[in-house]
Amino acid sequence: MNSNKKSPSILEINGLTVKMAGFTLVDQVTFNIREREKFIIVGPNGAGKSTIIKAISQSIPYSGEILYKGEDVAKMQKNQIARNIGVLAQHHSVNYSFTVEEIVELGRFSYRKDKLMIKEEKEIIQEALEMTGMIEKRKQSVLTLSGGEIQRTFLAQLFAQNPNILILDEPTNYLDIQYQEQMFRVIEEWITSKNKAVLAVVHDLSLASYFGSEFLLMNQGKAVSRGRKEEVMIPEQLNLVYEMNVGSWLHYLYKHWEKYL
Amino acid sequence: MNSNKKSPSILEINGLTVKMAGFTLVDQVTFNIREREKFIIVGPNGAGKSTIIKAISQSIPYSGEILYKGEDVAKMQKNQIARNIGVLAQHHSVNYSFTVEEIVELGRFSYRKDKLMIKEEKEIIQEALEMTGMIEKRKQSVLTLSGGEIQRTFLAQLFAQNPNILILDEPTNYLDIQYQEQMFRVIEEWITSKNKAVLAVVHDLSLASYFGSEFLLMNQGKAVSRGRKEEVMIPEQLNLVYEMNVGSWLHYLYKHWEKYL
Amino acid sequence: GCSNKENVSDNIQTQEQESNKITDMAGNEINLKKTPEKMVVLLPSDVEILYELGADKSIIGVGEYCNYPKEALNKKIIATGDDLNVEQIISLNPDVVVIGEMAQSTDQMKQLKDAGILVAVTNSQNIADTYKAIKLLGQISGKEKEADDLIANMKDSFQELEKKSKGNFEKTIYFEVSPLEFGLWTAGKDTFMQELADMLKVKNIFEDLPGWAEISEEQVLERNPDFIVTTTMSNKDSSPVDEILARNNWENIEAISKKQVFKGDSDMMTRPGPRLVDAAKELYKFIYGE
Amino acid sequence: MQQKNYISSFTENKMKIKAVFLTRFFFISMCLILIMNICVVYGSVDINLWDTGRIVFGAITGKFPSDIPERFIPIVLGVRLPRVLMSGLVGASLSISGAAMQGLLKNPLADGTTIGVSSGASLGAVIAIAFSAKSTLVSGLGTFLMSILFSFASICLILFLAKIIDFTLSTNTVILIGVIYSMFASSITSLITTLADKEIKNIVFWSMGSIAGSTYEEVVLMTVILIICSFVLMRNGVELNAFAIGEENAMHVGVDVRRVKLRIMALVSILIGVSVSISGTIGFVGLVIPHITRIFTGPNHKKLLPISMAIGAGFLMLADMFCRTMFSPIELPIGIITSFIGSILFVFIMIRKNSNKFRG
Amino acid sequence: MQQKNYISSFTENKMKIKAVFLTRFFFISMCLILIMNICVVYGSVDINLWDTGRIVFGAITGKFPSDIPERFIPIVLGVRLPRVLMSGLVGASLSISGAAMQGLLKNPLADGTTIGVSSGASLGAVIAIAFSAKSTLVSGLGTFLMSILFSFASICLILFLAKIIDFTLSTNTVILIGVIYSMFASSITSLITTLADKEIKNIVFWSMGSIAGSTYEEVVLMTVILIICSFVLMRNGVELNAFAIGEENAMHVGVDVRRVKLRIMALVSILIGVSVSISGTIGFVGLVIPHITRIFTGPNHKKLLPISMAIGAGFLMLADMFCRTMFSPIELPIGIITSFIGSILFVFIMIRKNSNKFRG
Ligand SMILES: Nc1ncnc2c1ncn2[C@@H]1O[C@H](COP(=O)(O)OP(=O)(O)OP(=O)(O)O)[C@@H](O)[C@H]1O
Ligand SMILES: Nc1ncnc2c1ncn2[C@@H]1O[C@H](COP(=O)(O)OP(=O)(O)OP(=O)(O)O)[C@@H](O)[C@H]1O
Ligand SMILES: [Mg+2]
Ligand SMILES: [Mg+2]
Repeated sequence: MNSNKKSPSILEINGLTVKMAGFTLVDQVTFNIREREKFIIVGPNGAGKSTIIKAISQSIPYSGEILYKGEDVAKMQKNQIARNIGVLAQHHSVNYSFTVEEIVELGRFSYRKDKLMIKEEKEIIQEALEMTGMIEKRKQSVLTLSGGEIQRTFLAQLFAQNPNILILDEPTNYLDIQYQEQMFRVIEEWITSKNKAVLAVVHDLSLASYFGSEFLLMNQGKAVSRGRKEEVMIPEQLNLVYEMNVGSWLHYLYKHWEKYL
Repeated sequence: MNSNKKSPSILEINGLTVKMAGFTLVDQVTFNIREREKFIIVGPNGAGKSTIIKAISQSIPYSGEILYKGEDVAKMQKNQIARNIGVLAQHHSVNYSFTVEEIVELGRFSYRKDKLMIKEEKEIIQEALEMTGMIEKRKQSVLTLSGGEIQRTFLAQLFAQNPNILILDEPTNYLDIQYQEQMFRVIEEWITSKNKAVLAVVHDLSLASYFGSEFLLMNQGKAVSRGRKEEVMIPEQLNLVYEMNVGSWLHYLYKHWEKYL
Repeated sequence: GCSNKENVSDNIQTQEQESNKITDMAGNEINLKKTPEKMVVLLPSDVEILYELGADKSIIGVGEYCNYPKEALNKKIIATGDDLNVEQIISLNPDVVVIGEMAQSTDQMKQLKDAGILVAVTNSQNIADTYKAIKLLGQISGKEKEADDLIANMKDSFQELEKKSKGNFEKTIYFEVSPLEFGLWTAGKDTFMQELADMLKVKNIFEDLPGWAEISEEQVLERNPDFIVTTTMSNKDSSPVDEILARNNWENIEAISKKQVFKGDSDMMTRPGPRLVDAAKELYKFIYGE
Repeated sequence: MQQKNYISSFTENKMKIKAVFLTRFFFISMCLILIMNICVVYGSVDINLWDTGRIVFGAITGKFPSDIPERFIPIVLGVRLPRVLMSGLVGASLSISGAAMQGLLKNPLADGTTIGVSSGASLGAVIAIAFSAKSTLVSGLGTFLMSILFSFASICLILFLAKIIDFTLSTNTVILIGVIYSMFASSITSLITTLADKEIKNIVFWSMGSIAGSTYEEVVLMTVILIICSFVLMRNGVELNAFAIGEENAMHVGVDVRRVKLRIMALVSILIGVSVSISGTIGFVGLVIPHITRIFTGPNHKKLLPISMAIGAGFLMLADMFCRTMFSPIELPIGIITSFIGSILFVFIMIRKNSNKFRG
Repeated sequence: MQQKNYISSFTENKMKIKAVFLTRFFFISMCLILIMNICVVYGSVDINLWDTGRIVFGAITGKFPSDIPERFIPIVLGVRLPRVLMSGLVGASLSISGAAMQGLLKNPLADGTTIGVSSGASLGAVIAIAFSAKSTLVSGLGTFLMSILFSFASICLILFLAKIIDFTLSTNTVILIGVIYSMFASSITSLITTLADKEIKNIVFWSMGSIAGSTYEEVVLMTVILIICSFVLMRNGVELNAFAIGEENAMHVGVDVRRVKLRIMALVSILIGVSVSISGTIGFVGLVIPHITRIFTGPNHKKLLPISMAIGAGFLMLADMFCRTMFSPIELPIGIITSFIGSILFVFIMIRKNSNKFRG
């Protein structure tokens, strides 16, 4: 959890601004994600978190710069983007009854020109399915999955994709506590062992502060503060943005569990 | 948080079983919700929690009994059901660009024969919008809302509907911490002052134990245990189901905040 | 429309030909080695002509809509148009197939030719064309003399009718092809009905339209015809004449107030065959009352 | 959520709403009457505004001015007026039906044509015509009833099949089955016309209806049906809103999903059945007019239904006028004009609206 | 996710997959050949299996047995065989196009007809025919090219409009605009045929193509185009899977969304354009066959595309055979049979499948 300030930066966002229908959804946001960083964006509903992610994944028009290792993402080849930047969207909707496995296999799309061994491809997919606990449901149609299972299927796709930076929009939505814990553990290991990075939007402030190394607090399209846990995830900052006493609320929540430790 | 065992029961589920495609998704689940109870269902992904809720809201075929104040829900009039049982689904998808207000107004549908004063209807809707913080976005199209704002819109609809028992499937999904807290506070007040009840599916065990008065722990379609917080929300029960040390995980999560209290 | 009047009294187009070289109406040469014994004829008008020439014995198959004379219905009936049953024609093994130019696709004709069957094409857009068709069919079926007689006959009859007609294009006529409740359709210039009207010296109120067209009811009221000829099917419980006479808003039309409404036979009036003479006679009787 | 009393402000409020409603209603009626006038004045025969006005006025007083050519009177009163009225009525019926179906099925593609109702109605009409063609007892009423019956039966069959095939009744399943059913019904119609004898074939061919030749009896019948059905549909505006948001949500707020669905389907099939049997299948109107309307009113059916009715009526009256006058004396098939103008209008309005949106 | 080496098991694996693939391919080819044989044997003229076989065999060796009536030879070789082949090719083209569009647009309603491509192709053909009708230069090639051009232009226009109107490019918007465009194109086609002079009208009417009267040249052309296009389409099977899951997800996994979309649309419009110009618009096949196929193969395009091609080919060959023989000597329009049989088949298979599902 000690972010090494000297490691090279992977993703650089400079003056990102997104306007739509005359509203400024994201206003001049600038940040920088380095190798092995676990960068967390927190902020109230409608702060513009998902909008930033959509801009990074090039699905909406924006102004400002988005650089991956110094290169403008807008000008990169699509499968180069996918190999380096992996995105988990906030919503998933599937119309046809694809199986879990077929969806996870798609994660390998950007590698199809590498002509890997079939067996190896299979192992990567197998591993992704195991990591997300979907191995037993691999042949089930996504249309019949529960909320958490769908979320885990798309997480598995992302693991199969194996990008250098993971962009996660509320990854723990729908997940039960076991997979919440497991997801973060897996991601953590994987980042530190391979010089990768993660950018995640998280609403649960305990989870965020447990997992993150760098933080960005947003409100109404603007970056309110940016920095390490001790700089951002403190009641002085949060209470203003969320208009409540964050610390005591989290304490209330935890109270029940103290006696069981 | 002291559930009064003598208060009359509102919702009674007897031997609820749901089968689909040869799988038993819910297996002989029985429970009972009394007035002023805050009944929480917890359990891992795919345990069958949403399935129970779909059965209660009569959207899937089931066997077993679902009784509202002793009356079989399957045989009740539709608008009687809506006045008494309000459901928040796990997913929302809207195709047309209805405004927030129009969606919330629909919550009043089952009361339209009462011929309430226009002004009064308006106040109820106003209040529901205020409670969920959507008052400023009342004229905005739902198609442009953020994830949390959509969730709050449908919560506002539910408050406008003002049923005797609220059935909530992961109500805090997408919500930021402020509205999480606010939702539970509002619901709590409202239940105790009016002899109502709530049934909620919650993945966040801290939230669950903070808020709930009665608990049902499910796994693989079956009820594992049922009872008060001290009986269900204890590591002995949870660790088995979630296959992890729940208590210490929650403690880790909370650690950062201790110093700020 | 009036230019056709000369054609009526015009020439017999003398076409010198060798014993077996015949040119059909699409300009293709047909190499007929002997008088055909087996013919398949697809157009109703061509069937009528061949029957009139007495060549019916050699017809072995006729097209779907050939309903005159009644005996033609006893021949083998063949689907025509888009769904032309080529293989059935081939299996009948005819010497000649007579086909309408606009009634079949070129691909279908090509298949027949590829199967070694002679294909003769007729294409009659007016009465003059009809003579050519009769001539051609006479040549093909070896009834040239009968054909010449028939042509002469038809010309005589038409000339006589034209002479007898004392009109001066003052009276007007309206041809109704589809009744009001389904949208009015009428015949304009380049139709046989137009030619008949010209011959009988009455003015077709829609001679400004090309071919068949859907027209507005109010135009009929405005143009106020003296005669109405309907070729629609007897529909439901009232005859088409009664239906027209009883139409609301039409009371003031000249033809209605004088009860000058006539049910014509649509086959007779639209098929380029010998029965055009009968159609002209009927129409003459209706207009001049003799 | 406390119970309070606001009697005075309540009545005041209600009066304000009524006033807004009345001005709107008045304005829209004026527009429609204006369009109607234009459509009655323009035709393939030139009759000027002044004369037309005096003829219509004469019809009311019973006395026609003597300087108007006598033949103009039946042209205006007997031919144009009922036709203009009928096109307005049919336009209104198709549009409100389309809007209702698009809401009910939560699918912007729903329409009498795509959902198979029009084909069903045609099939009914053709069967009625074919089987009664030779008997003496042929009343237009038989065709009406068969059309309505078949369109209702079609819609029920489609929903039934959709339910069997896909328990979740996803909206596209319904349309898919509707399109397939529509082709099935058309194929039977073609089969009947192909195999029937020539006379019936002709009758069927020509009987497919047209707005031309509408009579006042038909106008009256259509008016009565439109008023009744549209009244009931509009009273179900809130239910339609609920369906448009989602059938599951509709159930949660207390809509009796099955009953309301059946009711709306029945009304729609009556409207479409009668329209088809009087004027044949006119595509496009039911699909596009609700979309165009939604741009102005939003998706709320309380506004959408009446306004799309008005726009549909005006649109079809004008389209029919173009058919009559553009290549006078030839009439164009109305379908050509509705599709041509309608599609251009649709794209134009959509682009206008969206450029606005992006400008802010 | 470590790099390991499995050369031996890799080849072994690949061989196994190849074997499975080959047996399947062989089996399907056999079925198609069988269907083809049946279709060539049955016709409105009775020629028995043995004779038919000998004729076809004779065509290869160049020598026909003398005991076969001479007139049978052109019937089998000149009329039936090219027609059967053409119906198979057209069936395959329409089905693979439908399957590709349904995946690309993530919409089960997509199809050459609903997406407006067929109408666009028809319009192109009609314009080509109408403008070249009076000149001496009337080549079928002009019609082909115009059809392809127009169908591609149509699809581009539709997607362009969909993008302007709805930035999110929701799948139903595309279909909605496709349906509207389709009506627009048809209205122009009707306008041309209504206003053109009589001769052109006739030419247009009769040149619209039908499977009847197919020639070997057309068969060869169609075969070449089908092989090329279907090959490229199948190589894009994974991309189509990505689109079918969702365009956003496709982008995330690295599909070059715009380029792949354009490529698939171009291929589809070539296939549909050529089919329409040779055999006219045959609805239904492209819509329903992919759905029927999906029941057996699932939505994975790597299987869906080839199998739906095969099923489409077999289906259209059989449908055409029914047209020729059912009411022999009258031939039914092929659209009637495809819609009639296709819809019944669809509903039947769907119900069978779902009753299985609920039984478990
Ligand atoms: N067309 C529009 N008009 C007005 N407001 C818009 C429009 N589009 C988006 N917005 C607003 O912009 C904000 C963007 O929200 P975004 O989805 O980025 O929020 P978020 O931070 O991800 O919130 P959440 O935590 O709820 O997911 C929302 O408040 C939304 O209402
Ligand atoms: N047709 C089917 N075939 C097989 N399994 C099915 C089918 N339909 C549902 N299931 C399974 O039944 C379970 C029902 O899950 P349900 O949605 O009730 O879970 P849940 O407890 O709400 O989970 P979550 O916390 O993820 O929302 C899931 O595991 C799902 O995979
Ligand atoms: Mg968000
Ligand atoms: Mg759930």
